[in-house]
Amino acid sequence: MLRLEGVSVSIGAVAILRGVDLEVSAGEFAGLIGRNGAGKTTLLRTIMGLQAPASGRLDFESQELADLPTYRRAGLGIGYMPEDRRLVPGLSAEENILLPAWAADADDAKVQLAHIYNTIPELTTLRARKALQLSGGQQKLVALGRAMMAGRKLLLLDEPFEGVAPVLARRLAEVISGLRKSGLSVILAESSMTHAHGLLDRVFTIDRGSVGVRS
Amino acid sequence: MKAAIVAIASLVALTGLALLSPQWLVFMAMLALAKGVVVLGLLVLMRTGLVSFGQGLYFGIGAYAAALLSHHLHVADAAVMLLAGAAAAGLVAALLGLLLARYRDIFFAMLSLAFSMILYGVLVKSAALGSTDGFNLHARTFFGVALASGAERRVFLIAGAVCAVVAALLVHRLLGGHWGRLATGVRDNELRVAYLGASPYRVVYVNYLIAGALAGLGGALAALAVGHVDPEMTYWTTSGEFVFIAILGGIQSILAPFVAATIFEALRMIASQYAPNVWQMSLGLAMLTIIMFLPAGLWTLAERRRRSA
Amino acid sequence: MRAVLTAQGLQKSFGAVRAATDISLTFDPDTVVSLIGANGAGKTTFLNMVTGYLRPDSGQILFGERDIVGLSPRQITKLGISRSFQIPQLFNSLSVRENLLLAESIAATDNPQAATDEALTRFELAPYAAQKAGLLPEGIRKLLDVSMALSSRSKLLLLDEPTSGVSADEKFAIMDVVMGAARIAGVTVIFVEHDMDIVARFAGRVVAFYDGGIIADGSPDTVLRAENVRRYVIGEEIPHAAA
Amino acid sequence: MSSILPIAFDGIAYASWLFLISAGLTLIYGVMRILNVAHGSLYALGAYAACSLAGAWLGGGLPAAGSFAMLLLAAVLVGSLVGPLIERGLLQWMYGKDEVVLVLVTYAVFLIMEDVIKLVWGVDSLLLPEPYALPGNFQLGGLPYPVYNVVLIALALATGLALAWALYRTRQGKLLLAVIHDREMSMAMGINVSRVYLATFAVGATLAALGGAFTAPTIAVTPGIGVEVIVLAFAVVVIGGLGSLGGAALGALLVGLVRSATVRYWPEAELFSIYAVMAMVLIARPKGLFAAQEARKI
Amino acid sequence: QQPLKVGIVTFLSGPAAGPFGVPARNAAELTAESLNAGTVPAPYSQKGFGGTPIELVIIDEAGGPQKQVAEYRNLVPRVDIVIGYISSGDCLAIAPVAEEQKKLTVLFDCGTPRIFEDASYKYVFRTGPTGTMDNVSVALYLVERTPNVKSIAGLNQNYAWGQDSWADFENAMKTLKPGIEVKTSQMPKLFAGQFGAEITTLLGSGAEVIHSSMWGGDLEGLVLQGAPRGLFEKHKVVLSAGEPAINRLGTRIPDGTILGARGPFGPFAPDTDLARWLKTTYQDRYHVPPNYASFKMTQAILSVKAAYEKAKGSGNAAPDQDKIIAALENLTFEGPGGPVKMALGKGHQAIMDAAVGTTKVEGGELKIVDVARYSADKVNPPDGMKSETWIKSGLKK
Ligand SMILES: Nc1ncnc2c1ncn2[C@@H]1O[C@H](COP(=O)(O)OP(=O)(O)OP(=O)(O)O)[C@@H](O)[C@H]1O
Ligand SMILES: Nc1ncnc2c1ncn2[C@@H]1O[C@H](COP(=O)(O)OP(=O)(O)OP(=O)(O)O)[C@@H](O)[C@H]1O
Ligand SMILES: [Mg+2]
Ligand SMILES: [Mg+2]
Repeated sequence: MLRLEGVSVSIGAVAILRGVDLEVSAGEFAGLIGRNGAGKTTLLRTIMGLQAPASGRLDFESQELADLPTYRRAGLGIGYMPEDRRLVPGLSAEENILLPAWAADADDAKVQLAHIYNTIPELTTLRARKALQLSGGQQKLVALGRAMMAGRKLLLLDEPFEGVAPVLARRLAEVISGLRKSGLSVILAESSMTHAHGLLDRVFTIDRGSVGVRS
Repeated sequence: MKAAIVAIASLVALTGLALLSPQWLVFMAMLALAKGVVVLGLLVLMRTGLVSFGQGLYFGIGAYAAALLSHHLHVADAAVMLLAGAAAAGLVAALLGLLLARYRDIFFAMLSLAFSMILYGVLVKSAALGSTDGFNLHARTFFGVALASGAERRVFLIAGAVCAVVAALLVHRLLGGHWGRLATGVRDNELRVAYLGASPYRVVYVNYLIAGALAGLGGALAALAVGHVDPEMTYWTTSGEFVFIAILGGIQSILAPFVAATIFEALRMIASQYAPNVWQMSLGLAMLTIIMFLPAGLWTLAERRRRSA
Repeated sequence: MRAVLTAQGLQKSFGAVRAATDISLTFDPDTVVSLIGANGAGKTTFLNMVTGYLRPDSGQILFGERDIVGLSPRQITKLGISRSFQIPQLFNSLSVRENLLLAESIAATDNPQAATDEALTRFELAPYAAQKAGLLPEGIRKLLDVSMALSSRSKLLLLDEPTSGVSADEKFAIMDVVMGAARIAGVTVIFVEHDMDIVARFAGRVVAFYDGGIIADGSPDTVLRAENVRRYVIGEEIPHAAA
Repeated sequence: MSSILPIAFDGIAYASWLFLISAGLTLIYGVMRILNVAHGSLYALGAYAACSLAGAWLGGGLPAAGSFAMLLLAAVLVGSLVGPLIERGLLQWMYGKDEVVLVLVTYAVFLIMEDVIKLVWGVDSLLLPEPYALPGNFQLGGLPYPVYNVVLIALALATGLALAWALYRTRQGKLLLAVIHDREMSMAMGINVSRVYLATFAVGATLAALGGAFTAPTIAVTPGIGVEVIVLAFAVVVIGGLGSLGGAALGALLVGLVRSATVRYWPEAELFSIYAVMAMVLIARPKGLFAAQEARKI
Repeated sequence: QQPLKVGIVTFLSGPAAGPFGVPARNAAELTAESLNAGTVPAPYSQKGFGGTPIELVIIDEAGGPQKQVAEYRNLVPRVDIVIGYISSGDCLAIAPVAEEQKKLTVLFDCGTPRIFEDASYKYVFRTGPTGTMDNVSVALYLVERTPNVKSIAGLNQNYAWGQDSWADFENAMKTLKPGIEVKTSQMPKLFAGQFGAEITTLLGSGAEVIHSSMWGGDLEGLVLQGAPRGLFEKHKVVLSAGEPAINRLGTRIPDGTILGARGPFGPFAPDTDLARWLKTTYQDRYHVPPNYASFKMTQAILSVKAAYEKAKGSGNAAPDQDKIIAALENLTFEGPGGPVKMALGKGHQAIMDAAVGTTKVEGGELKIVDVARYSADKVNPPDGMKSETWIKSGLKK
């Protein structure tokens, strides 16, 4: 489904990603594990189109991503949850979740919203609150919900468990593993396997911009 | 050390210019220097992330202070005028700064603009000061030494050069050290500055004061150069011009304001001489070109040269 | 022994949300206390009130003998309380070194340069020293944030999730560094944490928050095993879906 | 007592004019973070285009009432041609630069447009008095008032309500909020940010031109009419709170009323009135009447 | 033959370009060409200046005094004579620089009397009358026409020109009609363009007469906004510098408006060969009549020509600057508006007759009727006396 071949990214003169090869097939849960500064965020941003690759190929469902502007990638069903949450503070939690649907003018927004509330019941109590009031962890939940709204096919989750209380982290793991049913693919960036244990079909390791495979 | 060499070189060059070049060039250099000094102050302020659209207030105060000394109190000494200009502006900045240091972003910019426009209004209303027509001033001595007719502006240029170089050196030292980092800190994240135990308010206040005093000095220099003051000096378009020069130069270097002011004046002169009917358009196009190709200001030119050298 | 920090009956609401309902806590000198709790339980709010960022609706906060309610964050910092942040608060356009240097200089350290160099090594930030803070990876930002909090040589150190976002294999190392520094200087440390291994390892006392109130307070052993805490904070063990 | 009505009416009429020009400015600033100095040129361009179009219409002997449609058409034409030209041709390459640099860019555009206007229309004033005189006068407190001002007030009201509806009652408005807050994340959510910017700038430009077009019949359209407008509009926007439409409306009303009262009771102070209002509002509320909500930082 | 270079400074952009700057520039170009061709009527029929052709260097006056001083300094080395300046602020700032640069500089339009009342210059001349007489003459006219006038009000732009004009008018009226009541003095911002609230206040003020020294877009705006609301019917409106608006507004200026032209210019010009030449050639070339700014520019150029030729005498050598200056001092010469005497400011400041009239639309055209002329010394102070003192002390000789 998603295929990266020899993707390299540099910022200024610094090489951040070096010839990354990576493949995730439909319904597969892939982990991207690496230390701080290894390049996890950069890789996810590159897939999302927020960072331009210097070289290499990116394919999504055998469609070349390179010349597809970022906003069109969301339209392909790719959802992104950034590590630093980035909600729209003036909007309610629910509106934040709905934004991608509105942007795509999707007609099944209601259905998908109900599905999201179903999978993450904690969101139901937050739905009417302004994002700017939520605690750090609550914001993470909303950001996950929002990513699910756009990500009907592929979810890019950047450190979803960081800053989340253990009770919620477990729930999140449950939620994510529950997504399997809907046939989603997931790329999950984490610094360790602590929370991701048993969740992943395949694990990629990333170190100083180079990606390797760990079975 | 390097700064000192640049300073001495600039002084020598400017003195040479003052002594040898034709009158019109002396005048232009002096005007550029005056504006450069104002923009230098703006640079100090911009380090804290604040842009004042009201430096015309202090530019005007400096100019009027100098002019009033000459016109109403008959103190016609250029050195005294320069000092009075900077001091008067500094004093007002010390007062207004108490209020303005609380403001940020566009609100700071617009409130400072409001104050400058209020002074503009007062000047326009003062028939005794010539309203919008302003009035003329004459400096006849410098440190008590009588000036030969025709040589005044050459002397002023040297005096201006000394003021500017000293001011630039002081600012360079100030911003190069802890205070410069602190100001950047205020710009980046005030909350963290407060949580480290320093006062963002104080940083802004002090920088505002410096900017005000420098603008006053620039105003007095300009008044000496032009020989005339009028409320236009406090008008927002004047303040705007300073901001534009600042951005044109970029905020990386202490020399940038002077280089940018010179280029701005020269551009305007060339445009109005050779394209009197479309000088605004020419100026606008030149500015766009600079922004397009030298994104971090004119100073990038120098930087590029240095890197390739 | 006189308490370093005493909070008495703190209340704070945001509209209908009650972020602190009658919080009373006392912290003794030279202790290491961990605050745990569900997301949105009120941990950060508590730190915000102590540091003057938020003013409690009611209640009292004493730092030593002194009532600090109503003081500004800066004044409280000057009294000797420093903190790090859940979301790193950095000077984005300054380099890592300059960030630290600024912190050390404000703290009026004798030799800020040397102190900066030391901090760079201690937190393994040296490789990033010249990089602008705004361009750092998230985990490194966190490290820098924590290391800046430590520059103040304060009597009370508040850390909001110091290890979240930091690579798993470095979390312990960081806490070791922090604790080491704290022990030498005789600092009281209060840290918010979601990683129970870290809590168990470093905290001498654990306070569990839930829904604006305190549901458990005591030694790590007792608190982490408490029924409430297991239910609301840690979550019951759920068997992993067999992979 | 008898003077309250006239003061209020003059104040509201002036406020309507102010609102028309500030609404576009606050919109563009709110969404794109550009303090658009060229707003003044767009205002002037609207006025000039209105003179040309309505002048041609009237010169062709067509019914005078149709000149109102020409005013509208002029605004729309300027907004949809010049607005996108500036945005696509210039501004789109500048996003991400510092706010003050963008001010400089728009200032350069302003300078260029000043001369363009001069080259196209010359330096002589243009007059378009017919639409102003056409609807006649009505009496208020014993004094004659132009009905045209009522048209202006109605236009401002309609524009304000339409904008408010678009911004606060539609999904597009919420999407706009996302773009305002986080450009990058908006793209990742599937919002075509570049199109949003284009549309915003075009709408803002249309509003500026609308202000100019409907002012044209009351004034002599001369070079430089755009200069004064800029600071007035900035002042209103800042008084109201940046990016706030309601703020711009209230700010305009405040300035308009204070100005007309000043003219009546203390004419010498007219020059200061707007700045005094701005200073006073900011001293009381450092971020304007309606400050934007800020995200929780820690 | 090396032409004489004449620097011309006038507004080419901004709000003053339309009413003054460009008509003045047009007149300068027209006059220079005609002079070089030798087609100007006597006594100016000799080609160029004393046979030497002239060449113009034109720059824009926009940008404020500071910029003008810089421009002036740049201009000086490039030209032999400078003629220019509409704004009083620019004139004030330029005069001492001209003195320092020792360059003959002829101010052609600016109105403030302060230039030669507060200082004296060798190299600076002004060949147009000061603003004083504009307002003294309209006051005289007003009192002659309506001897029972009891109250006045003002609407003037809030800057030096507007304030001075109002002060002169107010003082002259107080001198002429002691006890006259001033109902209100409105001072809208320069270039405000919109005067809704001001007009309301004036309409409600009950003043019999409204004085305005507005010009350009502001003046046109005032007429456009005031006329439909009956401002001109309810009050006698005096436009002390209203003449240039005729070309723009035409019949839109309501009947009965009292109009001045800052001297006997435009429609007030005497019926001389010179005036007729200017009017017809200008009209032919630019398709509008010359306004007072055009007249004053031509007048300034001709003054220098007169002085140049007087200094040159019958000799062949070009006169040096000092000789031209000596010739220009106290010169009496014929301008397109009639005789001009360099009578004030030690022979550096011109005085002229004043003319005032009333508008009337006849046969679809705007006419100036009931024109009154005032001799130069009746509307100008004697040399050495300040205008303000003169007006306040009874307008006596
Ligand atoms: N804009 C930038 N300019 C320069 N360097 C950058 C920039 N963005 C990222 N980097 C560098 O790229 C490398 C990878 O960063 P990235 O944020 O992808 O790491 P990460 O694996 O997500 O780390 P973390 O776990 O801390 O979030 C880091 O060394 C970082 O300093
Ligand atoms: N400034 C604020 N405005 C409105 N509500 C707030 C504000 N600050 C905190 N809250 C609310 O107060 C509650 C407590 O928030 P707090 O940030 O203290 O939680 P926390 O325990 O730190 O959670 P986390 O572990 O997720 O950071 C939350 O429900 C939050 O939404
Ligand atoms: Mg990352
Ligand atoms: Mg928290």
